[in-house]
Amino acid sequence: MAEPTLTIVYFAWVREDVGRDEERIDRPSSDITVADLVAALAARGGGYAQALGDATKLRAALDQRFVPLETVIGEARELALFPPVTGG
Amino acid sequence: MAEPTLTIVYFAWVREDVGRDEERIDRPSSDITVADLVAALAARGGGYAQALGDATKLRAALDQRFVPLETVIGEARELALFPPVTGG
Amino acid sequence: MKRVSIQPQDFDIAAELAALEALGGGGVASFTGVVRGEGGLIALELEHYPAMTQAQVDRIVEDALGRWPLLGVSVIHRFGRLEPGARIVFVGTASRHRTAALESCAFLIDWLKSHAPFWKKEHFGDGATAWVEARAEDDAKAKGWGG
Amino acid sequence: MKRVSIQPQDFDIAAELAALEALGGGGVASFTGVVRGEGGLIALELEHYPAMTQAQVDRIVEDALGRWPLLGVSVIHRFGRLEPGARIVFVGTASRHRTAALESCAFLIDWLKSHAPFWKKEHFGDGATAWVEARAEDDAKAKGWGG
Repeated sequence: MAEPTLTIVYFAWVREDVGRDEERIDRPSSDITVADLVAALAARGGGYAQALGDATKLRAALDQRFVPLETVIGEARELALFPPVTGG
Repeated sequence: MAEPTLTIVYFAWVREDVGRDEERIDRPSSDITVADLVAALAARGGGYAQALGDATKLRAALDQRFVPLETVIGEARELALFPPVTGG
Repeated sequence: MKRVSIQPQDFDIAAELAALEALGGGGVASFTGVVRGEGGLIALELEHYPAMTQAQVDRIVEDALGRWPLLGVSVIHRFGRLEPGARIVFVGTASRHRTAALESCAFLIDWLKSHAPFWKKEHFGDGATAWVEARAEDDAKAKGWGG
Repeated sequence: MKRVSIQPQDFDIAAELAALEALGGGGVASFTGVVRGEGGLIALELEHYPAMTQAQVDRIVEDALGRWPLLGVSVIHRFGRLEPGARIVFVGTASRHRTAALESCAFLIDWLKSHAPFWKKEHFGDGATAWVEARAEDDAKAKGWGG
């Protein structure tokens, strides 16, 4: 059984705009994609709209692996949203 | 005017076989090559023959620059004879 | 020897290199990245994704071990607030083959600079801040290693 | 910064790297060669051509400075009798561009290993000695840099 919730973690300016580094949400249906969820979060408005309104600026990881935004969330426990990494 | 003598320096097993690390000889005529001089030195026999008998095993420098053995000695002050370098 | 550390504190390069030299391979290559203090920069703030970083760096070090005949690899990456002149990242590799040591060192630093889950925020003397944007150039370089 | 030293004594890698880091380029690459103690080797004796070595290494360092945008280069090469584990050679380079630092470091060590006027004699535990022969492989590698 999948966890009843999904943890979302934010980094860099996504974190700053959203105003938090982590949150838990009720698990969405398993066939929705990262991009779908990003659109739903952006629709909250405010910092969410600012951070997540333009998905081309975002990158994502599911359970600590980089994935394209078109990936279905499935039973992942953790989604991370962030700008392209800038390394060391 | 060229120096009246030519200094020859030897390294590695060439030095060991010849039995000295340096010597001065009367300057040979300016048109003879390193290979000619190597042959003349080898003709001394003994350690010279052993060290210098097979010119394919030798490398040379004139005034601290690597040169092919066919190079004329000209007015160089120092000839070095040694095996191929083995670096650091 | 395989050592990966993601840490806020500075590190002792001499100790890292001595450990790699002691492996007996004959060749040790290293790269150290240092904060540049340009354009009024007073600090670089490195944020990372802890749950991901260690696992990802472990994986890329294993890739390097599979690709080159290495006796040892050491990777240290700092996070937090770093001032100009401070070390950010260190990669050291040891091998019997100097080309293997040098190439794997280049491969690892290219990966760290372009794919490790770190983000950098610049702090300037006038109070301004700016998140550093990813450079397409770095991506192209890391892709040049294939794989 | 350009530093070339041909010397019998060991050296302080941390000090060399710190000097390169202090140039502010952001990237420092290094390679260290160490004596391998294999096949009963108890010492490596390095002979060189002093009148030639310093000038030749100066020249190749200048070649590197002409080819890559370097802020600093440090080359140290030891001679004399060195035991297993002892450092033989160090190359360190500093640049704003990590590729320049890494490539120039590889170029310099390839040159030193194949063209510097050094000869190595191996001393073994049973009293035997042998002059190391030049390897065609090293020549090919240094030629790969063109020039």
